[in-house]
Amino acid sequence: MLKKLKRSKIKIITVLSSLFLAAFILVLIICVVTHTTLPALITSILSEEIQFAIKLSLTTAVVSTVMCIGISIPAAYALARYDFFGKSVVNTILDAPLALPPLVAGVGLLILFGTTSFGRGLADAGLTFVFTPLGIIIAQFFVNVPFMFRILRGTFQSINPRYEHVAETLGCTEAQAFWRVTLPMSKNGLLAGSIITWSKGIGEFGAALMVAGATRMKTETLPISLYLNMSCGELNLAIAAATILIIISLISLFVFERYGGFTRVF
Amino acid sequence: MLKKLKRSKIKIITVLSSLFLAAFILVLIICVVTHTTLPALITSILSEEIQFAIKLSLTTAVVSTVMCIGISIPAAYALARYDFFGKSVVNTILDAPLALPPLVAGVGLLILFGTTSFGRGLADAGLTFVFTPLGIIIAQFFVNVPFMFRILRGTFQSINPRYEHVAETLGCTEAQAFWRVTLPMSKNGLLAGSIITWSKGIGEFGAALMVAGATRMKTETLPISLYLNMSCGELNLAIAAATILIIISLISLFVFERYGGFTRVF
Amino acid sequence: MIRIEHLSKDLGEFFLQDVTLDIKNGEYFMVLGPTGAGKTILLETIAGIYRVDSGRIFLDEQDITDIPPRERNIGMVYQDYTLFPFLTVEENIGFGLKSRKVSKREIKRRVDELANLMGVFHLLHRCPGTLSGGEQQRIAIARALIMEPKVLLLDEPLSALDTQTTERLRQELKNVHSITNTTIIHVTHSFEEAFLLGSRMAVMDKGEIVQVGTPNEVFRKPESEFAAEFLGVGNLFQGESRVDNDIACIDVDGINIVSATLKPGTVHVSIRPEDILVSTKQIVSSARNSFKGKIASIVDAGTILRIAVDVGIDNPFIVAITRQSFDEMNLKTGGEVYITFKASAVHVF
Amino acid sequence: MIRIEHLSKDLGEFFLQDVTLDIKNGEYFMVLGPTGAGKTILLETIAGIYRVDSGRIFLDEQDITDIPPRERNIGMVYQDYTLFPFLTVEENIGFGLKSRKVSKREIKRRVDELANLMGVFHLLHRCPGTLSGGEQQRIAIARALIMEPKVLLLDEPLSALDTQTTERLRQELKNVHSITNTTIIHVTHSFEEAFLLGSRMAVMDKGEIVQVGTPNEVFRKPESEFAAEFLGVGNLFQGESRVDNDIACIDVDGINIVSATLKPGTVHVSIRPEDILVSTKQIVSSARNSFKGKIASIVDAGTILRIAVDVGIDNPFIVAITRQSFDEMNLKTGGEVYITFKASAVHVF
Repeated sequence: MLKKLKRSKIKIITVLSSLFLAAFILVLIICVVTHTTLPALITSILSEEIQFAIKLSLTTAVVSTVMCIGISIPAAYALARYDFFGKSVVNTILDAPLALPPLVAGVGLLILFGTTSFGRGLADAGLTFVFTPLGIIIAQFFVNVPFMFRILRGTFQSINPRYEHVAETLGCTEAQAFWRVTLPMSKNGLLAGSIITWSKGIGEFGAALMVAGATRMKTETLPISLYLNMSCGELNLAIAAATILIIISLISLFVFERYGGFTRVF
Repeated sequence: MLKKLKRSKIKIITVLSSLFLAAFILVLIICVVTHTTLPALITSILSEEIQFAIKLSLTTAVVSTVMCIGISIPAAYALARYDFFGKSVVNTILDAPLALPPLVAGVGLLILFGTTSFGRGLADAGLTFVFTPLGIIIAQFFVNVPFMFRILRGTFQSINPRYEHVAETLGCTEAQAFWRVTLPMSKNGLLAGSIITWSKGIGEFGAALMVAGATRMKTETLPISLYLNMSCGELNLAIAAATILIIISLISLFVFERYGGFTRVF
Repeated sequence: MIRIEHLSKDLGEFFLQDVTLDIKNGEYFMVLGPTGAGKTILLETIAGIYRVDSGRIFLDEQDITDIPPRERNIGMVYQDYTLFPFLTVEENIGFGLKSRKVSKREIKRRVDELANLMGVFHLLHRCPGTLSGGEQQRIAIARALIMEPKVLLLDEPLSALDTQTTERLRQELKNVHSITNTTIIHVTHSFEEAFLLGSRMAVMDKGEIVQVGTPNEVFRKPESEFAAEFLGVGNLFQGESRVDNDIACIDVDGINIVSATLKPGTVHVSIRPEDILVSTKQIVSSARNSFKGKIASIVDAGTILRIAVDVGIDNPFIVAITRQSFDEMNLKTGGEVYITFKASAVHVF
Repeated sequence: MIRIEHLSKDLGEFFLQDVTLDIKNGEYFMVLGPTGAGKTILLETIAGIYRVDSGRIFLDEQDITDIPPRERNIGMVYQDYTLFPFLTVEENIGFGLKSRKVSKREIKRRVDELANLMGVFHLLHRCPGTLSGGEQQRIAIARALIMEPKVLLLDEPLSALDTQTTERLRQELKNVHSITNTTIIHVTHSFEEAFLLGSRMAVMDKGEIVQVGTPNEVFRKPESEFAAEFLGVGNLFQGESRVDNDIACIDVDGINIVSATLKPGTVHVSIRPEDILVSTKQIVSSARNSFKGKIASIVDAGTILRIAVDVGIDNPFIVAITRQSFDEMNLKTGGEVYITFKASAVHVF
């Protein structure tokens, strides 16, 4: 028995490392959710401010997710199915927001929509992004679109184009073949991609902060609310926002992994 | 020719979508780096404040990356090679920081190190995390460790354990076999993981802001500098910080993809 | 009916080179070739999935080279079935009629009809993922047939199935052909399949058609070394098999060949030239087949000689013997010899 | 020298069940079995990579069941070479000595020596990734041999190589064995290999040892249906081959067997029982081999009968014939018959 222990020393050490890391993460999450009492938490969650933040977060995240889906489906399809000039350059550029700090993306959006004639034109047309909920949406969109794109590209690549070929011999146009065959077959990937994009949208802070600012009851999403309330010591409200964010992110992670999302991202 | 065009309508639409998305990203990056003049940019970069931010960012990111490597190597090895009770639970917990908003992670760290007896104990021992550069390091570590872990787990899984077996018959202990065979064979994965962890560490904002705060010339990393200078209208300094961040992130992305990092992450 | 003129298409790994073919109305046309010969891409180009690089395709004298697949009325069945996994069998078969906006009732009627024809009626409410290969292939064929295509393209439809299912489906393909009278182009790498099903066949190699003709012609007179090699030139006959007392006796043009394969009815018989003995005197041995004949021709192929022995049936037996044997036995064209082979050497299909 | 007693190990897909073996000093011991028989896991358990579930392993009377691989002094060579890709050939071969903290000069000397023995001296500065399979396997063997192991374990060392390389490496393995006199346990699924290299062999199936003996014993007297089936019981002889005028003449205990395989020297010969004709009179035919003999025994196996014909050499020929032939020819034990087979039916190795 002693010999057995001795021989599996490396196993013991490495397994303990992984347990230690898992414990650290777990303790941290527990720290946050137990930092206030349950009644205080419920009162905070029901407060007008947190209610506003929840609604704003949910709606902006839904809209930005829909935008991500809308542009990612055709873009991912193009890169999964067709060869065209500049394809690899496009692929690389679409990866860039993955590496770019969200704060920098936010500054970029602020400059683009706040200082250029393009931005002023949009503002004149009624689309003001700077310091408005619209800005939150565009920030979430920009930071999350590469995730959606990569998941869908992987999904489309995994579908044999012969299904579309057969559909075309059965009376479909190319567009109908995509709509009636490829899209239903991409259901899981689309679901996994949507949930992670939505969840990441809700958690988005840096980019949204730059473009939309942190104005109470105006551009106050859950992360912004967490930030504002931490800053001014409203701990109960801050913990309420954090708890909701934790619940949302853990549920989405669970759904995402269930639909095999990670295998499709990269 | 007309017929040809008609038939490839779907190709044209989808390729245009991808080009549009790529153009959007490109324009945004260009917006940032061209927002100031080159002389002003150089002056700003050479300013004491930006120089401090660069140094602080580089050092904190290097330290946090080393910490990520240090814990991820044994943890990833355990999950790649061994079966143990609770393995799948550990795997899921280690994924959690991927979904958790960095701001929430920062609040968790703040509570853990700032309010618990564990944190006070560390502070008494000289390890103060709250509002210090140490806090920046722990924030970067927490947010980035799952990336490093996933990359290394994938790398170790791709190495046939027979290499270790042979090394053991050639006089190595298990630890030596790992050190002399598995680790050299993981070189590319380790390099890709380190560069992306380092780059993401440099760009980390939300978590660091919560734990370490935004104190000029004290906890002022590049993203914090960008944030502070945007807030008080020092546009030249802000653009300088943003430009450096863009350069770092794009170079790391390039190196990362070159070493096949993405194929190992998930 | 289908006329293909100088068709070329390059997809990198696979390609077609100057393919010209003429397929008649109602024909069961086989395309035989090894993996990578370009058989699938030929079908896909006929179906309209790829645009041609050059050449023309005509269907009933109409130039269809540039019209999209949905307007060609050509059905396609792939080797891997490609049933839509998210639809039931019923919805799979009715998929094409839905594209044509046929009424629900009419779709139901036609689906039932086709499902009956292909023997998958009891599966209509199942999902394709849970079905066997043979069932999936039947459904894929029904799904194509419901469109009443002028031409049905089959891409190695039997190659992923086990032997028993293959035999049953072969018979069903024959039936489908005779019932619907649809022109069928069937791609395969199995010589047996080409022989059993095809009224005519083409041999493909490296993107080119190397020979076209009836299976018998192609087999008897391969026009290229590739065809000869690929077809494994040997002794092939057709006959009537009677199974009796654990042995099959096959009547081929009046002579009786005994085989260990117990398959009754009209069959094909092949015997490898290396498996036949030649002797100048009758042999009494354990070998069950022995025939007297005349040497019709002798072909010297180096260390091996190929001797054609006419035993009074339509085609001579080909026998391969070593030079030493040849020299020792002093064989000459026109000389009388006996050929002998064991029942186990007789391959029946 | 190596004694394995009641060894069991369950790894899920692969397992060992109550394996008992006794391997002598300096023996070249073969382990033969189909894929999944547990051959690799047997070697790995002997090497100490897996801990046993139950049973004991002794090396030179010392119980090594619980000591780690590095203290066992047993070398292991895997089928896929597992050379360390980040080291040069020289560093690969010297890897083990570095673990033992041998001086650099001594390492260099020993590496050169082993590289010379295995004929890879010219490759010392190359990286393994660029080398052929045969070269990599030689290096893997050198890397194991440099440790002067008491036992060398070879896990299908020749199965990933082409025929020519296989033959050369077989010869080299023989040489290595006779030069170093290391005990070798060599796992294979090739019967030929077991016959050519092994002084003794074990047959494995489903994690169990089903038979142990000299290759000749195992082949002549398979003790289970599995062994008989797997070894393809038939006619196997050893003889001296002379190649003359495009034909090989093999002297087996005084009779001459003619073969189309032109391999001179001491060879093994096998002929499938189905390829041999039996007749009551001498046959004059294209078949190059014909011998007179007496029926030693008749075994009835249903529709097929196996007849042993003694032609005056050590082992009888086994001939398989159908029941019909048997009945017609009226064969009886002790009866005089002729056996005939073609030169192309003679498999030489």
